[in-house]
Amino acid sequence: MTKYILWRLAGSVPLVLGIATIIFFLVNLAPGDPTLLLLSPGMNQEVVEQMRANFGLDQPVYIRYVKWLGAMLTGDFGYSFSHSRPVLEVIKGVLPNTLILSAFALVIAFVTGIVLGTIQAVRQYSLMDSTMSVVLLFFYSMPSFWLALMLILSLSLYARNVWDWPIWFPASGMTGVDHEFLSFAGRIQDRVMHLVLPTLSLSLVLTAGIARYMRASMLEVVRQDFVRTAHAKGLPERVVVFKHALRNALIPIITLVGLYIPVLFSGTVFIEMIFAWPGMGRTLFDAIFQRDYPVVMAGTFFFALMVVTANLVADVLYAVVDPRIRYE
Amino acid sequence: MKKLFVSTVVFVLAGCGGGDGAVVSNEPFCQAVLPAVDAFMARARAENPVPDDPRYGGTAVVGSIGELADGMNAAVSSDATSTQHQQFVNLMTLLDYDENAVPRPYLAESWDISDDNTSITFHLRRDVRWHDGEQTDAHDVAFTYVTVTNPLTAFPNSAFWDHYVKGAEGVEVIDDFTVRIHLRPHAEFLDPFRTLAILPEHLLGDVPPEQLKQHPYGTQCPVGNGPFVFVSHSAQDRWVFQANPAFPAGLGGRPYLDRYVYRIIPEQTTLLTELLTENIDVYVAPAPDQAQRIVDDPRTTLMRYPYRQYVFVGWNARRPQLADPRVRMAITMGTDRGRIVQALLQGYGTVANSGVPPFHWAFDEELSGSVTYDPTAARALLETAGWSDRDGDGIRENADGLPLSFSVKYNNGNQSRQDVAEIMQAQLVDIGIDARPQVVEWATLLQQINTPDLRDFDGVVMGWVVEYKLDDMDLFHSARIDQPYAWSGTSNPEIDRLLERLNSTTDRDEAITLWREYQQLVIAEQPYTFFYFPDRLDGVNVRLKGVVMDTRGDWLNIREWYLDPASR
Amino acid sequence: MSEMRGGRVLAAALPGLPQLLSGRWGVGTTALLTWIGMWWIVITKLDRIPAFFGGAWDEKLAVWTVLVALSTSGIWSWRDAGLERGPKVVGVSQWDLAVRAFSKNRTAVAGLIVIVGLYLIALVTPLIAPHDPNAQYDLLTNRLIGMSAAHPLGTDQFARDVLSRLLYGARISLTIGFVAVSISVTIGTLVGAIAGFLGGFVDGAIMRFVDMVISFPRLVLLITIIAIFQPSIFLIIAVLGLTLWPGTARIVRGEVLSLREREFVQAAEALGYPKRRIILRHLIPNALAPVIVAATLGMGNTIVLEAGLSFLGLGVQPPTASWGTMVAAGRNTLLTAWWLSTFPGLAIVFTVLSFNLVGDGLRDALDPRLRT
Amino acid sequence: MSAPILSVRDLRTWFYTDQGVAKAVDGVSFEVRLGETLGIVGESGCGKTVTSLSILGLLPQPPARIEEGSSIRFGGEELIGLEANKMRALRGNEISMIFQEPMSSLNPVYSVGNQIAEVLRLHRGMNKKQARAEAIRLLAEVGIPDPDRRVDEYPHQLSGGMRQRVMIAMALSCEPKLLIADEPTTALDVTIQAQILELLADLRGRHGMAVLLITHDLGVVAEVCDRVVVMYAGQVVETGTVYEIFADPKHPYTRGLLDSLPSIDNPGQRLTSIPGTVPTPTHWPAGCRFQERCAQAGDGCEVAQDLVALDGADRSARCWRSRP
Repeated sequence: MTKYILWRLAGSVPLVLGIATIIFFLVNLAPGDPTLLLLSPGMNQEVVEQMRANFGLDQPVYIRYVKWLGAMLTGDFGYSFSHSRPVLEVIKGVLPNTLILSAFALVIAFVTGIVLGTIQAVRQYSLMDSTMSVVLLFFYSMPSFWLALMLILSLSLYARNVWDWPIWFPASGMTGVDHEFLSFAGRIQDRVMHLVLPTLSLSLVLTAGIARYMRASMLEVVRQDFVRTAHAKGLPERVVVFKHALRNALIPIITLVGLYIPVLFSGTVFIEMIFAWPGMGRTLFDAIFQRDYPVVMAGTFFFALMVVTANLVADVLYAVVDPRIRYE
Repeated sequence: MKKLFVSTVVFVLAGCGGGDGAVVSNEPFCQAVLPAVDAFMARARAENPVPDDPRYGGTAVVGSIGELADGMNAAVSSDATSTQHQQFVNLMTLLDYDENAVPRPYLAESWDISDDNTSITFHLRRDVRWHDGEQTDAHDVAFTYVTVTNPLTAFPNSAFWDHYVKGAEGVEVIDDFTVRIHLRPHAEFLDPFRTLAILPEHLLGDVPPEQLKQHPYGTQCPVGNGPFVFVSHSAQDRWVFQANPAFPAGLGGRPYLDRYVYRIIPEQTTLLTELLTENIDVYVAPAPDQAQRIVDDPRTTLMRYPYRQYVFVGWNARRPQLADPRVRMAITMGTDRGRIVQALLQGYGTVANSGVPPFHWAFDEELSGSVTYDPTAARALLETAGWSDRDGDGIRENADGLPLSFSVKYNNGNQSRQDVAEIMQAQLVDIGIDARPQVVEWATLLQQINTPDLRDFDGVVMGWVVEYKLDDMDLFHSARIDQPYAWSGTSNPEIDRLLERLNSTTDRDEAITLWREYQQLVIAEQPYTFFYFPDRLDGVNVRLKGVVMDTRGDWLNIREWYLDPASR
Repeated sequence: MSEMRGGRVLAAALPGLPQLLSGRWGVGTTALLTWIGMWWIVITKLDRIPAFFGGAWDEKLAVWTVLVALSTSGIWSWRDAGLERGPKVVGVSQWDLAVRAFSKNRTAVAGLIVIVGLYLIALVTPLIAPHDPNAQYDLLTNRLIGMSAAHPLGTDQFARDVLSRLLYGARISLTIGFVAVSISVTIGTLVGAIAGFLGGFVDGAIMRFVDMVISFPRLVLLITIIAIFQPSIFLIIAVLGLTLWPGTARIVRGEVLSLREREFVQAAEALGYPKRRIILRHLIPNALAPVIVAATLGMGNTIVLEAGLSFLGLGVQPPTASWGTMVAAGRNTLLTAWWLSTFPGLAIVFTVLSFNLVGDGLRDALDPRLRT
Repeated sequence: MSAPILSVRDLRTWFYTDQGVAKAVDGVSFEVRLGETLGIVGESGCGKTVTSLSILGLLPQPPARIEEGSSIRFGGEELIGLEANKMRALRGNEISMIFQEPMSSLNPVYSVGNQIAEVLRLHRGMNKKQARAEAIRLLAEVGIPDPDRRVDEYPHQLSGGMRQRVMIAMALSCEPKLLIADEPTTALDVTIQAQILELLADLRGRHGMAVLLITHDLGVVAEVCDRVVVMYAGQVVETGTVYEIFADPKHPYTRGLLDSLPSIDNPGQRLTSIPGTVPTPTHWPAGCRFQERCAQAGDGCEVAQDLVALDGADRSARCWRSRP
């Protein structure tokens, strides 16, 4: 197993490098450079050249590429133009925030998606099945930024100011401004309250997708002979569904872990902007517009790395769930 | 397994991203400097107990869409909001302006100007200390001056120093609290010292100028001397400042607020929601369409004041369609700017006819009304200029058959500029002009318009933020036609002459006449179609008292803001 | 026999009614609504129609759509009502089974009706839109007014008619969805089929490439490309089309790999048919079912993605209306002029919902394993 | 003659589908007695499997429905309409079933030991340890070598015959009174088939249970059954002891089945087959359901046939020609 993991990781090096290379040339060949954004009237050419040199932009692209590649292989991602900090520091500051958000969204989406999909499959063609399908699809069909805005308006603004609900959720940020003065429990509560809306917006879409796959997978499994065997053994419905059918139905769902990670990270760009969540998606997005090449590169690199890892995790999970799969 | 999962969640929630909200930088510089700040603050708090006044205390939160780029590093930052934080929050400038834009003492107690206007001698306060306890003195001023006039620093507003003696020759430390700066006589020469905050020499003196931009001082551990002390900054999220108990009593002493938090919230609907749900106390620059909601809500008030900004469409007169000033004038006359201000800005703005804003002493009421919406006149003007619809397609052509058709570029993410382009298109069709809005991403747009040998645009919607010292040299002087900002590419010897005179005169009465002459020429030339001077809006929670905001800035008197004691 | 004649009389009066009465509400409703809707257009817009025959291409298209839709629904319903309709016993093909399974799925049929309706509306938009979508009325008096008789869905920040923009926006959004998906499905099918069929090194190389494209931060790619080139409808379509294909490629490859092992393909190979022919004639048609499903779902995804790009300011450029740009442009006035982004938002939701319902229905219908 | 442990009376299991009502089982009656093996024979689509699933209540309802008037009594208790949890208590415990496809009838993600132990823990209240020990014993009993190791293996690690042995072990684990074996050997190699049949016969002898063997293969019937029920088109067409059926088939369908068997007595004889296929259950032919395929069809076949008792115990046939 360890050997397999290592082998897979080695195999993904060209993949990650390939992605990084394409992105490098794409952003570096895009018109404009960071000095343009810092220019203001009265600045003379000398100053501009000086800034270029400070950023290392006075060299041709291919030299920059080789330098970047060399530095990156030693773990040096360079210096961010717009954050005035080492890129690694920038990433360290925002990546955990995105991971927290994505992890919560992913866990919630998978748990609810699997449960809802299973219920739907067990009650196929019932009123509950079709109602749930339509409701889930309704959220699935919404542009995520619009859903997020609707959630803010309803669960924050209207809940507090118009409907006078006892509970309403803060519309932005990761913590309240008084976070550091709260007790331990208070901090946890503060964090959870701030997580609710972004997690909800991010996971609702995924939940719908997972439930759909789960339903289909479950429907296929419940028609299989071994489920009939389980019934014939006299097992209660609950055990048949949750022990025998569920575990088999989960196998194809695992693929979704790998498949949904890129979707999730794309989604975080919107969610982080709307909920002012200081995360990776926003940083990367801003960096593209600010031509902050080192941040774009490092962001893409970590992004690709996480996708690769997610796929690897999915493969390992396969082996855990399905004894027929053994990696050598 | 279940137990483990739950506790992991708790750990993640409490631990990641700094459980106590503060992000302590691991830069050696910060590691060294922050303990000194903490120590000095503890001492200062003990020495200066909070006065017994209910106004003291509490946290005020300001929300805005943008990060404070380059933070408190005054030598490299160009962002207007960052500059205000340097001026009013964390650092100090030598002087500031009163409500009539008359300079008044701040870090400098007083100053003397030599009779021939070639030197200024600043006498500094003796009771200002950096937040780590060091004295702020003349060496800091000299260091700051030398740094920002050094081309290696790439100080963004280097035009400030066009008429100053740059580098070490330009500044003399007379004694620890007296410093003299040398210059050639020119207009409004004190203005740079209103915006330029003084930086600590004892911390930054050893940093090579070209590395200042990358120095952790700016965004990770700024050590200022102003009314608020830096506490923490987490990128894209928030800046936290606390009251400086050692702020000179002569300047009002410790601010009322205990803490001041600047939050970055990139989405305007979210910002409005946060203001209305009282999570933030100030919403900086809401969209005009959101203003009514703020006015209507009993929890909030709307601050409104003229701002140092104008929005315009810059024309590329190198293009044959746009080379004739009459065509550019017809475009301006064919665009109903008054209606745009009324509708899109909800009246929060003034129609512009030149780059002199209404709050400025050089503003001329009469001139500002000189070009008005008149499609009939515009059509007539176009006919005279030889543009008429020769093929019946509704678009005018000149004698060579060249249609009067051009693109108007704007950058994405800026709704008001997109509005200008869209409205212009709709209105110009009526007078037979085909203007096509075209969105271009910001950095690309800058490259297209700023690269002297490219100039890949016909018209471009832009905005300028001006200082009190107006300076159009870069925009319209023919000597700078090959410099990045000569968008129009027009050259007019009269304009050149006036710009030069304006730059050297120190006499305000003379300047007013010159500005009037200059503006008349610009209006005739129409290098830009000036659109409007938008008013600055700020949504403020009624619990936040004592707020004064005007042209000088939103944070102008943050030291005197206080929270309604009942609300805390 | 008399029953049949009765059906025909009914069909002549109101096409779709006999089908509706005999319980086939899906086709019945479609025909009936088309018939009524088109007549409504003809009657209310009679004065405009003659001019449209000589108008711009979209105006010509609109009037011809009305005529074709009217005659099709009428003739089809009349002929259909006369057909003997008994339960088929023998020769029930896979296709018949799928159609039957699909028509049993009420939500999917409802989704299909909505989609057919949307495309019809998009085609006849020039006839039914009350205003020019880009006409700016008086900014002072007509800006951001709510629902009224003159502007059923209100006006936007430039005093343009929201309903008209919504109708014209349907054309853009649906076109983007349709063309981008066509591109991606075509590429994906070909690449997947080639990889699956040829196998070996080619398969390995292609699939590594597909892996890379899938692992790619697509949004970064989209943003960068759109930022570099001027955003236009064509660019957006091309970029969406060129980045969405790997999913299809994977599906097709999987399908082809399993089909390859089946007898009929092995027979074709044994008979010495050229590979191209085997791929085009045997593998692709048989792998089509999952592709159709993926395409239907992809239509919805693309429309949502276009809206997302608009939110980032990278969508279709003004003044052209697309639903995405309308939602994005109206979001700052959600609290003061809710109709601005709410109607296009709902239009997106219901359209995408319909596509997804149809896609799900197709999946259930085309996959024998999911049928009951 | 011992008392019937299972008695099926006028069982009608119909499926309500889009294509119409499929009368898959349409009035079937038979009895199984303690200690005997009853074979149900017929081509695919005759309703054999539906009959067996009806007994265990394993058919999805809808679309299946057991019609009014049907009765299945097991040891005196009526199974139709029995409460779900009482039915569950019987399944795997009093009545067990083994299926045709040993490949897919075992859950691929659990070890075989786990799957056997599950039954033991459910019905016999054993704890984990006991259940495991018992599972190993059962595996040994059904002739799996090295049961200590095999108990932890997963189905995909076993051969088809082994898997069917595991299924049998599972079915036997609670000492059921009735074992229903639905085509238990069809999917297996011929040599393995013989072993499994031998095992079944052996176990029946040892445990004294009744076996309901469903098969399309008269050869299998000859080997292990005591009595035979021949089904066609959802109905019983003939019953009798194995000897009677083989020696003197009364129904043309039974004769057709027998003629398609190779015979040791007449080597070289050309095998015949019954022309055509079983009709669709939604549209059974009117009158005798076999007449379309029957070589002897003629006047009298156009009316529906009744199952008529013949001389001999449990001897009956559904053909007017066979009437005494």
